[in-house]
Amino acid sequence: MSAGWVLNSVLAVLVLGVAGAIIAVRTLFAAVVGFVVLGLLLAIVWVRLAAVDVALTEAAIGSGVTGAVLIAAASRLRATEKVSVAEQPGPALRVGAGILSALVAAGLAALVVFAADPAPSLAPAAVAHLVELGVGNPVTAVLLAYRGIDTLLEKMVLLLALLGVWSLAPDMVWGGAPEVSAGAVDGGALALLGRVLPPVGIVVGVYVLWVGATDPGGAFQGGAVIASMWILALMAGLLPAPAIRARWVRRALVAGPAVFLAVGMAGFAWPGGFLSYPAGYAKPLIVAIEAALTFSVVIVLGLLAAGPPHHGPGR
Amino acid sequence: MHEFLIGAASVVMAIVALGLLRVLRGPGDADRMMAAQLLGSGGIAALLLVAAGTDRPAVTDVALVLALLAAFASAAFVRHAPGPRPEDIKNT
Amino acid sequence: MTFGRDILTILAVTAGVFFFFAGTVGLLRFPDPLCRLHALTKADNLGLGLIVLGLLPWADGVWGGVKLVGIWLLAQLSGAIVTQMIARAVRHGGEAP
Amino acid sequence: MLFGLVGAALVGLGLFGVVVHPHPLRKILAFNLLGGGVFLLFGVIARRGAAAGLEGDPVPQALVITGIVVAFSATALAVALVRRLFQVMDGADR
Repeated sequence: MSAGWVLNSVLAVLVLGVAGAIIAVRTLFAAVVGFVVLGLLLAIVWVRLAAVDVALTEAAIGSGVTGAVLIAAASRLRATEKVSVAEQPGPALRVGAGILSALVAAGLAALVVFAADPAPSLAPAAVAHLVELGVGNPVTAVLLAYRGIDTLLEKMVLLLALLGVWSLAPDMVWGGAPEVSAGAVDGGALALLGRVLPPVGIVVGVYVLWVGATDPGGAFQGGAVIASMWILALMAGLLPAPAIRARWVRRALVAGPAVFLAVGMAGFAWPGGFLSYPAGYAKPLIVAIEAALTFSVVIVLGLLAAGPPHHGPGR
Repeated sequence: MHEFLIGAASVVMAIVALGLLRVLRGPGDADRMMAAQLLGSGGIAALLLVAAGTDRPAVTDVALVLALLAAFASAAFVRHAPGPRPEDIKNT
Repeated sequence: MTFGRDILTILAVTAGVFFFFAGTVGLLRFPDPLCRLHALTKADNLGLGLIVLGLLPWADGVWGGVKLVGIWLLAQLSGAIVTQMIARAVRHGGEAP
Repeated sequence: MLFGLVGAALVGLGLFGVVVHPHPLRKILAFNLLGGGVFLLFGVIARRGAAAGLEGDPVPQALVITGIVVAFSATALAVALVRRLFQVMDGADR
């Protein structure tokens, strides 16, 4: 166990160091790179916490897609960095914020140190019905069976966020396409990456979705992997960014939640309750919902990363 | 043997973490991306070592996803790297 | 047989760790971005490759071994392309050493 | 337990950053740091809840997965807002 303890300590020191650097470093871009690095470190921490499902999510969404969005934003906002240096807070605010933050952190640390013993756990309850559901991965069971409504609402949050992003476009470009590609200025290396990686990535994404029923993986992780491949192809200019008023975009966005809702509503008629699965059909239904969700997740995540429309539909 | 593999994972992480000093020092953003790229490979190596060292093959999938997406952040960086771009001049 | 397997793993993994070390030292000590990039590629190629080699005997069946090699190839491919992209960015961005 | 303390420290650092940094993008970063700390606390709670042959309580783990996805959507929205904000401010200056 000692080697494991060493690894955990190295990881803990690294996470704290990188987090401190993100807050303390002066240039915006260094902070963003630090954030991408932190996502990678946290993915390893999640593995050490025996939460491989979460590690996959963190690697795909927390580090990968979020990192790309933030790097793009940091590069675009480079010019704004100096403007805000003038608004640096005074020493009084710094000290106050420091004391407040230290108090909050100390309180949480106390919670960790003096946690309830024995620890409360819903694990036995989660395992109890796995055989009936036919799903081997307890986290997938929680996401899509026990707490299916949370996952449904999460999809709605994603859609609302996308609507919010779209609403930020100036009126004249409403319905147009976001701007992602820059044309082939880099001499083709990006285009090569955009050609070679997506086929591999899509296979990996579908694999992650498929093993989600029994092993760590699932709709959001697989969807995020495929979405990043789509964004990569968009960045390389190999695919045109879709106009947000395109009918297929709208249909793809609602497909996942629609299937989820339809199954949920059907639950009223047959097993007798919203989002309850008829006995014996739980696994096929869960896999069907996951497949539909993955499809919508790809489109939502991709469009969220692409940002608001940039030029009008006419052009 | 398991102890050795986990220990090796710790050493790899500690070593590539030193490279993170480049993120702080720069000087250029390209140097920062290089450090992140090195930490990416180190992280993949550490995850593979942990997967073998704890007999948890599913961890390999995390390394697979990381390997796939390692290029992604760098691509976003290159796409927006500073330098004269006709469309940048037009937009800003 | 087990003994030979362990020796191979220990040797390969140790060598891999060494290349990561060399890569980091290069990244920290070399004078200009292109040299540093050169150091980085050594760690990427050989460090990860040797560690994968050392882990192959422990792989979870043939499929597990294929996955390990696949991860290495993937890292190779994207590493090579990304390195070239960063090099171009260094040249065009005019970031003087 | 060790990672629980790290999580608590991340929350503190993130909170400090949200208050102190003037640049909105830095605030977004700090807020994500805060969120990451909360997720870690959940992870430690899940690990402590190991039972019934599982190495962790799947319910908090599932909550964290949902949380990471929601955090991403919030971040994307916030980034779009900040970019639009600077566009509008640029326009007003000229």
